[in-house]
Amino acid sequence: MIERLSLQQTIDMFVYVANHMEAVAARLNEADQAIGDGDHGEAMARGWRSAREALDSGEFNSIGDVVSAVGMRMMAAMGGASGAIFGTWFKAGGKSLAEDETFSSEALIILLDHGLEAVQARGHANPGDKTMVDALQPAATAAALAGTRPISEVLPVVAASAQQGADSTRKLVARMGRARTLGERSLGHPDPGALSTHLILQHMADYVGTL
Amino acid sequence: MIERLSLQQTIDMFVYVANHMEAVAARLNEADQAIGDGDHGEAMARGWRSAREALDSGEFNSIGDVVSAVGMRMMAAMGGASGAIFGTWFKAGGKSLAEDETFSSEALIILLDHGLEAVQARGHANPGDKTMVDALQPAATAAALAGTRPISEVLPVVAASAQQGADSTRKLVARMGRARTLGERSLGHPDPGALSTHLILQHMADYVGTL
Amino acid sequence: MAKKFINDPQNILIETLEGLVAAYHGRMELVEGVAALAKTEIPDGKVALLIGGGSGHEPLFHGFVGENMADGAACGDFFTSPSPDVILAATKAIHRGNGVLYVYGNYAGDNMNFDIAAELAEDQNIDVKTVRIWDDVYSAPPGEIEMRRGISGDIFVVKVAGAAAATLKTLDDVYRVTTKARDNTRSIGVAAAPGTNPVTGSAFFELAEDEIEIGMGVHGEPGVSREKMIPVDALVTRLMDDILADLPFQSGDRVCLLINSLGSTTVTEMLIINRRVREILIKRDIAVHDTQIGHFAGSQEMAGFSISLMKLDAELQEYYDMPCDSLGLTKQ
Amino acid sequence: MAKKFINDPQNILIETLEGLVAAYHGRMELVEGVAALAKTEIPDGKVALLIGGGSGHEPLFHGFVGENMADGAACGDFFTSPSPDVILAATKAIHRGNGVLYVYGNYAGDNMNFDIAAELAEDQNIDVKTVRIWDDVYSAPPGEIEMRRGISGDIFVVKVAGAAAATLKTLDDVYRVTTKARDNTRSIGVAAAPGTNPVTGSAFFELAEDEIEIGMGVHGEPGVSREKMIPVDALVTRLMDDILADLPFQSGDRVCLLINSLGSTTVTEMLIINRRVREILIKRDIAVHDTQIGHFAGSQEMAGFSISLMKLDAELQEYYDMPCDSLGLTKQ
Ligand SMILES: Nc1ncnc2c1ncn2[C@@H]1O[C@H](COP(=O)(O)OP(=O)(O)O)[C@@H](O)[C@H]1O
Ligand SMILES: Nc1ncnc2c1ncn2[C@@H]1O[C@H](COP(=O)(O)OP(=O)(O)O)[C@@H](O)[C@H]1O
Ligand SMILES: [Mg+2]
Ligand SMILES: [Mg+2]
Ligand SMILES: [Mg+2]
Ligand SMILES: [Mg+2]
Repeated sequence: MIERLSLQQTIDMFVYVANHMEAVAARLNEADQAIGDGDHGEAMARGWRSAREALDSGEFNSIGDVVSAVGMRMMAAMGGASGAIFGTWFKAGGKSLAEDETFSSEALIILLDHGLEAVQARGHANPGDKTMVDALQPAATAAALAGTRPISEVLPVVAASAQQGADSTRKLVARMGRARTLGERSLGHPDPGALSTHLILQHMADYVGTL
Repeated sequence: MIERLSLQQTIDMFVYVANHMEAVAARLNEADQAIGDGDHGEAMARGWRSAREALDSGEFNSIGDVVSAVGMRMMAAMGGASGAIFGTWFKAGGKSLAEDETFSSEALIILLDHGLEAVQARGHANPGDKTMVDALQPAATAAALAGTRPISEVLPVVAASAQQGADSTRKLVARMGRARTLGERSLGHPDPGALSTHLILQHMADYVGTL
Repeated sequence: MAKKFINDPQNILIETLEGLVAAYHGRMELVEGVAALAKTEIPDGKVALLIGGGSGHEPLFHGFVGENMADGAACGDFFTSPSPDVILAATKAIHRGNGVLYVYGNYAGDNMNFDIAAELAEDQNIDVKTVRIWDDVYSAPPGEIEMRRGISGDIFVVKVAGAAAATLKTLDDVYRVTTKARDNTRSIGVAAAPGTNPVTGSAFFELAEDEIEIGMGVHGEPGVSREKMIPVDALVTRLMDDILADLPFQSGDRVCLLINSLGSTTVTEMLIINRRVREILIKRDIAVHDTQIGHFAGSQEMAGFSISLMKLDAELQEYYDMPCDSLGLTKQ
Repeated sequence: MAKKFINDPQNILIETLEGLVAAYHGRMELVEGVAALAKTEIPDGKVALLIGGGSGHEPLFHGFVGENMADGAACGDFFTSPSPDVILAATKAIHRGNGVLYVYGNYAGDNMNFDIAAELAEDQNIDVKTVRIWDDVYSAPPGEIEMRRGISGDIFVVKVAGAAAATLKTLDDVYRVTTKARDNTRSIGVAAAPGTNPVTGSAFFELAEDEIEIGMGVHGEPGVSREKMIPVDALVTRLMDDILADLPFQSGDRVCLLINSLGSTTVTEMLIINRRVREILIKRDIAVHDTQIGHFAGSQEMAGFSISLMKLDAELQEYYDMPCDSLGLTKQ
């Protein structure tokens, strides 16, 4: 049972995520091929590769610094809708955590809550529009419900909620992004950004599981 | 045995040629595909179709008029190398026969001789360059040798010489026209214009055979 | 997999931009450190025009930087919008103290990235205004025009914006004229065969031997219907019905006409298309002020074409008629 | 079989020409009864410039009629030279009492048909002179330059001829300048995939998945060698070695550069090619005065490109720099 992560562990956690996100690129590309332009895995890989460079070389004074660095690198390296959306998530989360020196469940709640808010302000997607919001929003809710339990207990629950959310996008008709023009034809396919939202949270949980 | 053709028979002969040249278009296209751009049959068909229109509707005072009309129509309707070459053949031949009212072996000699001369002046091809000259030249020689025998005897001999000439182009490396750039690769394929030269003369002979 | 004349696929964008800069003979340069271009001579106090978007549609967008055209371009990776830092760097490179107009196609990725850049620019006291181009009639119904994509109508909007930005004194005025050009422009497109992604080598989509897709987007986004190939006159008749009804364009209107190849569709075909378009416009009593035919906004070697119309008033015509010089469009 | 946006294949040429005339807004018209075009306003006493050739290479040739470009074009069927009557009718339509210069690509069919027309024109007291373009380095050795084909170098020669014919007073002078432009122009090309004949629907030739043909002509005439596809920088290096050695172009020379798509090769690819061409020219100390990149002389949707260089002297540069306006080339 791990209550909270140190600054170094937080860095290590995102390095772990970065390594694993590169490995799932083909799967995410495939998902994006079905209802988008097939580059989401490539974009994620590019973003996390760049984030890892920052994590490897940077000096960080708070976990907010770490999260912001991830967000800034994703935004700069990815381009496209997902660069803006995922970059916004982590940049907004990092800004709110600029004073924190450990990654606790409270920090996770803030990362998800403030991130979600910023993502929705930027992209105007609501739950049900078939975007990553359909994974991020249930994750944020689950984190809030799990409250102040240790990070090693909260993260798996949050990841599971994100997975459920991502799964649920199969039944949605896209109303945002490239998939919108597909209309009914988007049914049956999950949203790629929702998949990667789950995978990011899943790998965060997995990392904590290795400790 | 037919000594010479009347004006009407001369017209009918070229109508007969026109009808039959359209029918061999695919074969000539194929030959041109091997060493040219694959349109020789198309061009011949276009030229003879137009010639037949002129033959069907025109007023003719001499066999030269008939032959000239064929040449003018071929030149105008075909374009390309063959329009210029075959048009030149018949225009030059027609000009030299402007006074003749029947198509005799003498007329044939003139058609081939003066035609060949004009074709060579226009296109600068010599025997052995792998062009229609390699069929027209032996045809002209054969006609001159057959001399004043009846047209029904001379035409088959002339056609056979043209055929031999056309056949012989298989063994030649092209030095003129589109096939030139092929060099050695033109070996083994007959020259399409030589084939049609033979076919024109062959159909003239065949027509006379039907009388 | 189409054989492409490229080197390492990862270097396509930077090599494209270097090739473009070379073609401009000193009139354009790379913005340090990012995939963006700027004209070398932009007068102080000029309202600056920045365009941009994903690459792979060349000459769109970066080929429309030039004299009386855009001052700079922010370039994304293949079919991907540029990121905010690229856009911001380009903004700073062309800003001359009098604001910057962003003009680009209306795609979620571009919208968000340019918006973020605009906010960052405002933080640095650079005035930014934005005109998103949404000319693609088939991509959303008229009531949801802000959901439509930008396609070859981009060229008309950038042309007018470039002339206005070279002439007018304030960002607000350039914005107003550009918005009018956007609002007066409509396009329709059709695809017959996919292009291939030069990075991955795979085709964008599949279409049967005898099928075309009406309204397909320039990244392979689906259109309104998949149909059997028909003679082009009949196809154009149907497309023109739809574009003319949309603005709507009406009897007595005066328009600029653009016929664009999506890639492998030839000038021969575009001329045949133009013939039919003009027959139809004559019948509808719509006058054509100018015609542009060529490769303006492609999708690699996709087979297909798009038709764009911009309805003119005296002001738009004045800016349209100004000479311009760029890789993608030159007018005397 | 490529899906083409056409109607009855038999009507391609006439519909193309009608579409072209429509795009010129009254500045060009069809010559009565034949497949030929003429500008509507040609001043009396002007030396007239007639270009022409087979169709299917659009915008070459008829797309280069225009202001300070050709006065008329004689158009043949698909990949077939025009016949003498078409050429003669076009000649008469543009003749203004001061002679007509024929400029066209050096192909047996074109040569003979234009020569016949020239003789017929002389019979009618029209002075004609002829410049045949033979820029394709790979189509014959330097010693047999008159056997070479005309490819995209046509554009430079027609550009200079058009400017000279708009300026100079005598056919002899226009002929002299045009001949110099021709003699100073060299091109090289490479094909990666065939186009299809829109009339028959069949491909022009076959090439394996990983093969290219160096020097292939624009009708599919064979080139110098069939090779494996290699990265484009290496390919361009080899092509540039051959073109530079041919004239030869030398250190200190000043050239115009044209990079031409044969059809489906994209602007993206041409920009990458341009980047490498310029690297090489810089290394050789050859200055580039102007760069043209686009679809100038195609072979339907053939994949491939050609590079043309014209070496300038003061006189050629003067004519090259004159503004011009046509479908295929517009210069400010
Ligand atoms: N407005 C939006 N709000 C939230 N998420 C969005 C929005 N637009 C797109 N996305 C997310 O981005 C994902 C697509 O990312 P990606 O394929 O990398 O970008 P692009 O669409 O530019 O190719 C979608 O699956 C979706 O989850
Ligand atoms: N200079 C020439 N002299 C004589 N015949 C020629 C010459 N050039 C071409 N030909 C003939 O024309 C034929 C090709 O005709 P065709 O395919 O219709 O024209 P194109 O070569 O313009 O496509 C050749 O097979 C050859 O017999
Ligand atoms: Mg995508
Ligand atoms: Mg042929
Ligand atoms: Mg994308
Ligand atoms: Mg031919």
